[in-house]
Amino acid sequence: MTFAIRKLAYSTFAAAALFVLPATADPAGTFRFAEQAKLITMDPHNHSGGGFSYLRPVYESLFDRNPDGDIVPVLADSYQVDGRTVTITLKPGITFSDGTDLTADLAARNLNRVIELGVNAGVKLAEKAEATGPDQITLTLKSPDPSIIDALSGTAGMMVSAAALDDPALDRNPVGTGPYVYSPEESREGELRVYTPAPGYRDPEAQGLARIEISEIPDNTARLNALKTGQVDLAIFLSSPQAAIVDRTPGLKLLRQPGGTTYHLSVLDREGTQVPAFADPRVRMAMNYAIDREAFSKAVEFGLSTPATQPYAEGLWAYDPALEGRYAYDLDKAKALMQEAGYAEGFEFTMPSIPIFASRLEAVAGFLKEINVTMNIQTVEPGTLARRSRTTDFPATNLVWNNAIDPKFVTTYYVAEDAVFNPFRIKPDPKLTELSEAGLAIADEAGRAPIYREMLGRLAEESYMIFITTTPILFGASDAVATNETVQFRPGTDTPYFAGIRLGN
Amino acid sequence: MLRLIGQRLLAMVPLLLIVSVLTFSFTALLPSDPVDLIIGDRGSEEQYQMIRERLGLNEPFVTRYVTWLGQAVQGDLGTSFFNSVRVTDAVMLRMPATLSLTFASVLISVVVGLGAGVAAALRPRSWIDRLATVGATIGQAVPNFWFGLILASVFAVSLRWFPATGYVRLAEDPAGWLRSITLPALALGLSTSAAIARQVRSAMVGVLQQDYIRAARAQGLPARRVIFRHALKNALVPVVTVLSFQITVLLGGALIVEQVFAINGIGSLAVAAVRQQDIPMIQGIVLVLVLVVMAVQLATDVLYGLINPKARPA
Amino acid sequence: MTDALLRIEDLTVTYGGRSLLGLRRSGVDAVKAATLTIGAGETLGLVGESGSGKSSIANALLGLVPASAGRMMFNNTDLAALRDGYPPEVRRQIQAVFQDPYSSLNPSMTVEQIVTEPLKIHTGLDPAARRDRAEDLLRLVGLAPTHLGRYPNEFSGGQRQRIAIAAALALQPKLIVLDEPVSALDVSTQNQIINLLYERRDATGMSYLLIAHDLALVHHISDRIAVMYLGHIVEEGPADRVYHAPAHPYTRALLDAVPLLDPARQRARRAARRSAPVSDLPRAATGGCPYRNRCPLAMPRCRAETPPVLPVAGGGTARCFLAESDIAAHPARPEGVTAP
Amino acid sequence: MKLSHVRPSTLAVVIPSVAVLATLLICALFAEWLAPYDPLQQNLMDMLQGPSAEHWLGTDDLGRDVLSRMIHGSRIAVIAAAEATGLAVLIGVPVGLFIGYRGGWWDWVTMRLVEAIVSIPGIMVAIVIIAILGTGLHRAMFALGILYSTAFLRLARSVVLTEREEVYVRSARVIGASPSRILVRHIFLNIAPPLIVQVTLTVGAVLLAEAGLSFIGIGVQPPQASWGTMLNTAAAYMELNAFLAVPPGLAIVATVLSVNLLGDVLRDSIGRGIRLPEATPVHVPASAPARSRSSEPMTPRADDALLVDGLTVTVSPKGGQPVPVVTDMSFRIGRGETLGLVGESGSGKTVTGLALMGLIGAGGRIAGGRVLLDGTDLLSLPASGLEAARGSDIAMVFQDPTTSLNPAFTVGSQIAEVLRVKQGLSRRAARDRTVELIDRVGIPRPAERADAYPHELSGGMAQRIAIARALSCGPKLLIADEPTTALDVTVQQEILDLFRDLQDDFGMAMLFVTHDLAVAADICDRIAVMYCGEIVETASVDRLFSHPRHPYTSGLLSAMPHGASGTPPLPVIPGTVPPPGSWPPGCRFASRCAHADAACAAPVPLTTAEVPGQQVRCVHAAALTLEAAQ
Repeated sequence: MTFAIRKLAYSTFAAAALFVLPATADPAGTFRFAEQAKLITMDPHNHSGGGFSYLRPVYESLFDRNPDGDIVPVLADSYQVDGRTVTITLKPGITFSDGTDLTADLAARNLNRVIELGVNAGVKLAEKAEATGPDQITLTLKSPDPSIIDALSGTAGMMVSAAALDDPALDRNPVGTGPYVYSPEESREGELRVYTPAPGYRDPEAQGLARIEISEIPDNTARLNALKTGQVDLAIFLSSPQAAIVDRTPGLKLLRQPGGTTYHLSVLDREGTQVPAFADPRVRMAMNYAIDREAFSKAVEFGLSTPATQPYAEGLWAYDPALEGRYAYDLDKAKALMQEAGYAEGFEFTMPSIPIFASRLEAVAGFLKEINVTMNIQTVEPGTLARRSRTTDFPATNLVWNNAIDPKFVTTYYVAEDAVFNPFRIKPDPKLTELSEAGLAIADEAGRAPIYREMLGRLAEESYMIFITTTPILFGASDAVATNETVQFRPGTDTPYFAGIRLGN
Repeated sequence: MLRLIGQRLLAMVPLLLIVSVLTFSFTALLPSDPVDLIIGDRGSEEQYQMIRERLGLNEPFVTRYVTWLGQAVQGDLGTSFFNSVRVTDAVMLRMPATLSLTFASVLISVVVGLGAGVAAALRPRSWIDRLATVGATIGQAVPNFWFGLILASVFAVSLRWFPATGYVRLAEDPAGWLRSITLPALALGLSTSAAIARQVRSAMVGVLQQDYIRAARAQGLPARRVIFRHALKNALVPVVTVLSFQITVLLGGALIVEQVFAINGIGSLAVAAVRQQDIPMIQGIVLVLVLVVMAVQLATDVLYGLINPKARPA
Repeated sequence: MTDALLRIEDLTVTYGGRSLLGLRRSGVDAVKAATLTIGAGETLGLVGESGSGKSSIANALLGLVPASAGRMMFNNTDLAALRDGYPPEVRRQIQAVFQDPYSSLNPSMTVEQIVTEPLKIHTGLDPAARRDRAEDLLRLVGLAPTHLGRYPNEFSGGQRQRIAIAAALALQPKLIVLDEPVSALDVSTQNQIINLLYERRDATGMSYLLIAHDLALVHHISDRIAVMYLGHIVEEGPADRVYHAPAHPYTRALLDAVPLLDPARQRARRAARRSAPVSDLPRAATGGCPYRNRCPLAMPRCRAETPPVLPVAGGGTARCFLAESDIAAHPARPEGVTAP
Repeated sequence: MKLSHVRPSTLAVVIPSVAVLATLLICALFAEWLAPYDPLQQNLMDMLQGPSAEHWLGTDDLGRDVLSRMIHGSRIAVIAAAEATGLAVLIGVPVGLFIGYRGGWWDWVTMRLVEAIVSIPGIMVAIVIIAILGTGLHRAMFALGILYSTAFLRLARSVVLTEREEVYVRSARVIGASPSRILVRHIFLNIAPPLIVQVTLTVGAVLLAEAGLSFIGIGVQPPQASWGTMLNTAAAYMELNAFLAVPPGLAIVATVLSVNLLGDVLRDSIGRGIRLPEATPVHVPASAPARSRSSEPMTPRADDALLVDGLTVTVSPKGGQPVPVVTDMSFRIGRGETLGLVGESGSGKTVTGLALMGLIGAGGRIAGGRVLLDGTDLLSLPASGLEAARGSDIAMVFQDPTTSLNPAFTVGSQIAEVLRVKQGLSRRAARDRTVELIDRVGIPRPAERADAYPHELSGGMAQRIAIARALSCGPKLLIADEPTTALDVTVQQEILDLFRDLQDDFGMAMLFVTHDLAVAADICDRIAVMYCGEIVETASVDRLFSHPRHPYTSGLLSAMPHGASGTPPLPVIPGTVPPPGSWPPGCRFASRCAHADAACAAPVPLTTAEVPGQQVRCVHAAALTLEAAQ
């Protein structure tokens, strides 16, 4: 089966913005953005979640999604997927900010590094990359993967200059092909990241800003205050009292971006090595039934989110209406299941937490308390939750599922024996494996949807992923930014497109 | 005086060495393997060994210690386990905020504490004494971070006189710095000013009973002069000792108050380093904090020598 | 002297000679080659100004500070050689009463506990017997048995000193070291304590080493007197001889310095005293006679040589060349004029 | 501590503190029964509510009952305090006792370790220990226990070190108590008071530290309710419901405050150095009031430098009734004359001297009388007038020269200061005059000595400086309060000579306070003998020594070492001096007097005896034959 795109019309999103703005080329103004995640690393290939915006001004991927959610080539010119072989043609004349060129060899080296490091789940099925021409690389897959191009539009597809790859301090000295360069001199570790226009960037129109400042403000209140006092123009928010306050503050707007994230718990130790009760699906179902999602989204998420019992929200192709209400709040049923499983007296386990999840987990703990399950909460450093979830430090974890990513990642993240968040290396039900393989073999969404719906249905029965609410991606913005049409958001992610932003005055 | 400073500096060398051994060895007691934390459970044995090699963890303890110490005395405290940030840079970047906060609160404590203590001591059992004593007693019982929350809620959230969070660097905007540091410093300085007020009061009451005060008054020196010249200088002797100790306490308190006001100081760096078990970072922070404490102790020793002639080397 | 209870020979006590971090510091000799003898039932008065080293002799004798040289023969045992503390049989024979009646009693122990503590340590008496003995002891020192349950802070200075004496008497020692036992007390109480001490001595035949700064007081109640100056014993002899015919100029200066109770005689003595300018020389002279910087009779020889221990007419010894040349040349009255 | 010694104002502190702590303890023990709701019972629909009938303290971010969480939080507080403090005591005290007793390398190494720990901010030490052990209540408390054990260690060690030097420990060694017995039986008993105080301090500190650690998220972990975690939540909802921060904050403040206050009370009550009044006072039903004067008023004479007439001084002990310490003091001092004021401790002689200067300490009050200095009544002067008179017209020399000179200033500057303030001399002139004065009091190399600090001088030298300062403005009256008592006898003689010498030069009158009759014989023209706050006899020095008319004077004279004859038993005055407040209403010496009879029960006036200028306060004076000095 061959699936190919030939010569997609080249358009950056900045170019789209140019229609509404005078074509003044000189970069002007400072755009100040507040991240809630702390910067862990600026090495895109070692990046494991949270804080993509630190990388975006510097790095470009082979592909990207446009504001409509379509995949468009950026550093790539075109691609062709043929079974387990992906052939990518690079756009000619791409240079890094250090002046070196992006060659096919280097692109292959980059991709192989991503594959070897194994941090990025999106390239889990990739085997190796090699340069097969002066501007052509071939990526070989272990099995067909319809979302491989999607993966290459994220950090997996980000290209790092050859010199930077050799730099042991790559995590703080990023060198990419993007419109801006990182300025370590002006940045303050743990506080502020400063970016300035990259000299010689191929598209000066995309460099509308003289300076980008990204602040690291994990504290919700502090981020809100920074927004209120005008210290930042735009800030990421999760559903929190502070987000609710943004909505009510004159001069500020809460921007709800489509896509969103589904907050869920995941029982990692489902064979019961550490917490024997987790081996019993009835226990996990009981936990699922014990959570009052309506109350949760009203109270904990301040009405900013909707109850969820599956990864995808209504309107997305993988969404399954049949799962709606699958685990409607039913304490009696939950207690009965616990009784049945022989855990009427309950049990105890420890859950990792980061500050922004604290109140959610406390609420969950409160629900679980009702069925005598004691959930101890242990705070880990913001930015390390995903990493710690890949270890056997905790028998369960809690994460957010990004609605924009392909459902195949359910398998690569949670289900497969070597899934990212399956640190106990538990073999999945063969049927699940079968379904996920089937889902990869078909290219079009209509064909894949029933397969994934069945898979998600089975997962719901196993009940080790306990979905709670889906929240749109929230940004707090000053009125000026909210009405600035050059500020656009990458669908399904918590990052704006920095390329193309111009400040109104 | 130079001799005093020299003596004190010399005395600090063994202490610093012990602190360095202590810091270095208790971080070696950390339960989890930092390499595991860095690579997760996914790393191959090869990667694991590679990282151990890079971090020098395969060397014997003493070798690691000597290497680390050798670099530390040159101002290089190593590199974080988790990114390529140099510990010295990270600590130095955060230090100004913490030190600003600490010293602003020292200033507040000394001014408030001295004033209240002297006022109380001059009229024992008067209303002002009672007020100061009650205030000082309560002040010592109030958690500084709670007081910070209250201050923030009243003066920042409701009245909007001061920013509720954040730290403005002195070099960037002195007025903004003052505004950003005022509430946290007040919160932090409260209990110390209470402690100092109590110390000043009891020292003053004690000194005022001394023969030399009676003698000075018997010479017909004006009461004000006796109090502010003769008594205060002697009363300051124990106060300086308390102050030296209190500055250490304040430095610790700053680590918590910083969190209330979302100030990027040593506090958040330390908490993050501990959560990540970032050994070089913890070692660096502890060592630098001890250096600060020692500098403070040296300064108070010098001050002590200035006001107490008996403490000067013969 | 075969009946000597205690013979101190060339005792030297050094302070501060400890090694600190490996650095040796030279010590200060508080007592320099002191020689003293106390016979059974005898009281030796040891006199000197503050810093003269008299308390250091007491502390060395009590085993509280080590002797750095010399011997302390007590009943044929050399106490100076007992480096690891005194064995119980020696301990119980030497007891002490100290100067400050406020700090010499443990504030958190009752009188009974204080008085019976030695009995608990050294005897196998049962509690009832100990209590009986404690009651007897209190009666002996002029207190009531009802005082046993009280704490030291409920007593006056004189009463406290009585308690201290009761505790010292508990083991019926052979020797009691009295370190300024009355100098913290009021005049009207001092004599009460002195009388008590002497009544007890006469009843038991104990010996006393009485340390005091007041020669007049010591004279009354000592058989022999030794005078110390800066660690040296400068004069020693029968009490009356030392008091009435001092052989060493320092002893004489001490006696002259005490005002007389007779105003007329005191006036006469003062009028005769030449008001000498204050000496700017250090109190301690190095080499030669230690007293020469203060001595009105100092000779060139005093600078060059250290005076030996010389016999004095009327008994005893003095470390002064004047004793060598002409004992009789010196006036025998303490209020005598000191002009050469 | 006996309850009868507790003052009402102390009770006002103790009762509420104990009440708070008792409440805390009850809440901790019976949290399940007392709390209206399960502390984890959430009701997301009722979140962040203010106080209501249903939820007295409102609800938190998850609709949990704040009151219930507070009550359960008190259990955490009690556990935290008990665990950390207990561990601190268990580690600190034995180790401190051991190294204090053992000394040497053990001590050196341990103390350097402790110093190292103490030089790191406490919270950082706790953070690092928690990094090793992990988060959670018990582990955090273990960390705090280790941290605070250093305080107990140092306390125990310093108690051993200081007590070891105490005379009673020397006594214990002399009676042969073994080192371990001394440590356990003699020293350890004395560690109890400071230990209890330190425990209260530590409990307060632990509560604050636990709250702080929980607040930053490394102490008690949510959802477990501790006051610190509750504050952590409150911080996030500050803008939505500020009230959330109030209950846990106040709970912490109230608890820590109560513990600290109790600690203060304990420290004041059981601390060392409190000496209660002697327990065997002369048995008199009520203390003598500051009775109206019993003697004739004095009439001023032209040659009086000082006339004191009917002076009465009372002292109020803390929280007690005023007690007279000096009554019916009347005496005069002629120009150039020296009057000796002689008496035993507690007779009121020092208070008299201070009263003349207007310098009696806190609680003291002049209840009546006149003090005429050159005809001016000092007691009627305003404070500023008295201040002006002090130093210029009337000056004082104190007993201990090493404490009456300010240790923080050079001796020269202390003299020069008086000259500049009182006489308005310039800096230069004051310095010159200072050197002159130092020279005048017989100190060699005066210019050099002027720059010395008091502690660099010997006692005799320092007293000369104090005298130079007192005389710097040429006062009409010099009060010398036991100026030679702290000095060696040979130095005393020099100072007495100096006084005489200077009096000849300066011509001032002198009030010489001393307990030593022989010193008085040496320096005084006349002597007034004091007993229990009043003059019992006054006469010229010759007359007093040859013909004492009061039994007390006679008793003192014969008890003097010089005065006593030969061998023991030495003459004694039986009994002890009754303390102020226990004075008999009649003759105060009656209970110790061999001649006392019924006539002595009534107050006795000071009356002139057979010789003019000799006055005596004894009804039998004319009839008695008393022993004189030698």
